[in-house]
Amino acid sequence: HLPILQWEDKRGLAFTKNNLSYSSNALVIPVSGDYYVYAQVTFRGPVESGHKPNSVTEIITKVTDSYPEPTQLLTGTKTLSENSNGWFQPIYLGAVVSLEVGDKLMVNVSDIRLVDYTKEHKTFFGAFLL
Amino acid sequence: HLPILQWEDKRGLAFTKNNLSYSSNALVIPVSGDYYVYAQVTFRGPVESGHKPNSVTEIITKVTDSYPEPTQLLTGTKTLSENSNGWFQPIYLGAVVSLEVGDKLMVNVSDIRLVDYTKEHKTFFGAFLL
Amino acid sequence: HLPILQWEDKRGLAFTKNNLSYSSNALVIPVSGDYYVYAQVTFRGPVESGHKPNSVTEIITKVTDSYPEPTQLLTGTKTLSENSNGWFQPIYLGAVVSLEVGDKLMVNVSDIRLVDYTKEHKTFFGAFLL
Amino acid sequence: RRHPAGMSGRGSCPAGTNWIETVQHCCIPCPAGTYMSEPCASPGNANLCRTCPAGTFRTQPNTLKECQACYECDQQAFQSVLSNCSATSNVACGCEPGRFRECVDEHCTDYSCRKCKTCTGRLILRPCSERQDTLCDSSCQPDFYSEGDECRPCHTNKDTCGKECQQVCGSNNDQ
Amino acid sequence: RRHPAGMSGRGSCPAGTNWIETVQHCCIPCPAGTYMSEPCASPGNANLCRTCPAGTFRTQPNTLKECQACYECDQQAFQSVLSNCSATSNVACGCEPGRFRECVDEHCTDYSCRKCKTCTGRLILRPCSERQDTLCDSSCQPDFYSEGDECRPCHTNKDTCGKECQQVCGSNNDQ
Repeated sequence: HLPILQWEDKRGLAFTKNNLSYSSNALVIPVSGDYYVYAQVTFRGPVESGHKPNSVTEIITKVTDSYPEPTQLLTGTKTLSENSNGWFQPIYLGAVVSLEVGDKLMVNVSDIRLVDYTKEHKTFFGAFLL
Repeated sequence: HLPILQWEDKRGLAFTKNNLSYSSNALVIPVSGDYYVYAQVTFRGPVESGHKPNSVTEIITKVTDSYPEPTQLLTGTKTLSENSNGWFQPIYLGAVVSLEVGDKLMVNVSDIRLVDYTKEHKTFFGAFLL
Repeated sequence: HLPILQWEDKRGLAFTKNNLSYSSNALVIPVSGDYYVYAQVTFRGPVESGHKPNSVTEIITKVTDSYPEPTQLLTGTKTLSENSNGWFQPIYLGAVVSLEVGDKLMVNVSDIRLVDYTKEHKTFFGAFLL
Repeated sequence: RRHPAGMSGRGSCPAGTNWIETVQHCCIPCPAGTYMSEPCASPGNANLCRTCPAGTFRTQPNTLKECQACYECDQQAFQSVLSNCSATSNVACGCEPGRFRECVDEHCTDYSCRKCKTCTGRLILRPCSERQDTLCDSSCQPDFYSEGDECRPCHTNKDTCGKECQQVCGSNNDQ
Repeated sequence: RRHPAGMSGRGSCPAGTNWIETVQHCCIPCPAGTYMSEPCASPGNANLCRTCPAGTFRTQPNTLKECQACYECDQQAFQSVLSNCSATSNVACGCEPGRFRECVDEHCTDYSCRKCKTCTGRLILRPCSERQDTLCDSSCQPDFYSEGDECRPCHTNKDTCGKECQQVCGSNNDQ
């Protein structure tokens, strides 16, 4: 599977409330219902000189006790045409999904080295019950 | 007008409820109010070799009995700089709009051949009442 | 600081209600709580021939009486690989933020000359209380 | 509060059963190819399972209320169906004959189907396959001369036979 | 309703105090490096302020309920820490030695750290700095000849000494 992002859930702009909790890299759903789930990942490069990726992908996935495999809920894939010098590429995803209590939401990326984790307002992840 | 996308409204992650219904390619608004409307279309290419598009466009439109022409609510237009080999380009749109009962929401695209319809988590469309 | 965008708040698709008001380029928060805040800016070029930007940035900022400096809430930065002829680049941002009554929300951009303000459905800004 | 057999708090069901929130007890999951239409009435029993409707599938035993939507092969982008979607397996896609998969990232979740190289005037060292382009010999075959990165046949264009062509094809013309 | 001293409607607090919505009166802001854990009990007094937890900061006096999260330097993209985050100041980042900031826009809020040019065979007019690449002399130093936009040393490759090289290095070979 694709690498899973870790998140800050307390400091700065980050917060969790109404028992929507964050544990082991996942938002844990406290009550069944329809949620608007969203995430933005800012990708940036280059990292090591050799490594020249030609695309970036962000996927919001659901893990549930009722099924042994993760389910891909939302996916953003963008090919990169930037040349060698510095590049930035944000991908925003958001939609309504039906979730059950105990379901876990995570964000996977194609290459964790390309994620800009330096500023909380560039890469973020959240959900709210409708 | 630009081609209108067709949508799956029952199988997999797709669902409609609270009498927000889907018929002839449109979401039909059951009760007047402010809705958060959103859609993502993943575009991809190349398709036939000859056809080299230089941009892709996604538009969420409203059709209403009270006006003979569709109204463009949200538009995302992106020029393509990718060269000949495979490219992917997602466009996400979302905003609050005031809608009347009976209004129909649709998604138009600049070129239907460039739409990646292969996976439900790459191209999606929805709305919820605030 | 980066230039601040001005918005239309009455005509066409624009509206404010539930005393979420708009004054001097900012949405003013009427009641403390968690809001889903969003904005899309469509950037386009080229403008003057000489000016060849290599990136565009959109930032949603918060100004509050309780702190003398603006706080960056959401940021989208995209490098441009398009060559000289016409280009379009939409950036959408949206997330849940905790706001206090009286807080002001604004949208800053890296270069105001690159903003496509011509159509209300291409560049838009809004918020709703959860 | 001791739990009667089969009845246990969230997440601590006996092996081979899943906790069902709506009925607050554990049930035996539905087999692959089906979904849970109704949870078991009493703890530890089987659910009412229904076959996944056409166009959907479940590869694993589950207690889900719907099946996953099948992917579709991107025929417009020269993909072909290797195996159709069934109740227990997603569709499998590949590239049309004469094309190979050019992966967009290491995991090759997304790929485009590019035309295989034709080794005109060269030996084929490795034929085109689903995953790799044709590998052509770097040098031209007899009766061909190289121009740029192409191998051109000798006999066809006597008049435009430049230096390179003379060198290779020259001897043939004398016969 | 006349407001008692210190008590005034939203936005019209006496100088040096901020309106606190939750208690509907004005309080003296918490100093930089702290946040407002509890607003002042009676108008015009100081709040209960707590130091910003590790990894957060406030550069200004404030009546906010949390501190701002520190940025991080992008070590994977060759950035280095110029000064660590403290309770009163955000982290400051620069480029690793041998690299300079290539700004993504005029405000240089985002930048990538590119390798400094090495002026092999040329004079360094201006050394590489945090903000600017090395500036090399356009002409080659003595004992070097120019090929494309590079300066090559004379002595090393006598055999491949083309026309350009002969002109510059030729005289040396006769000695």
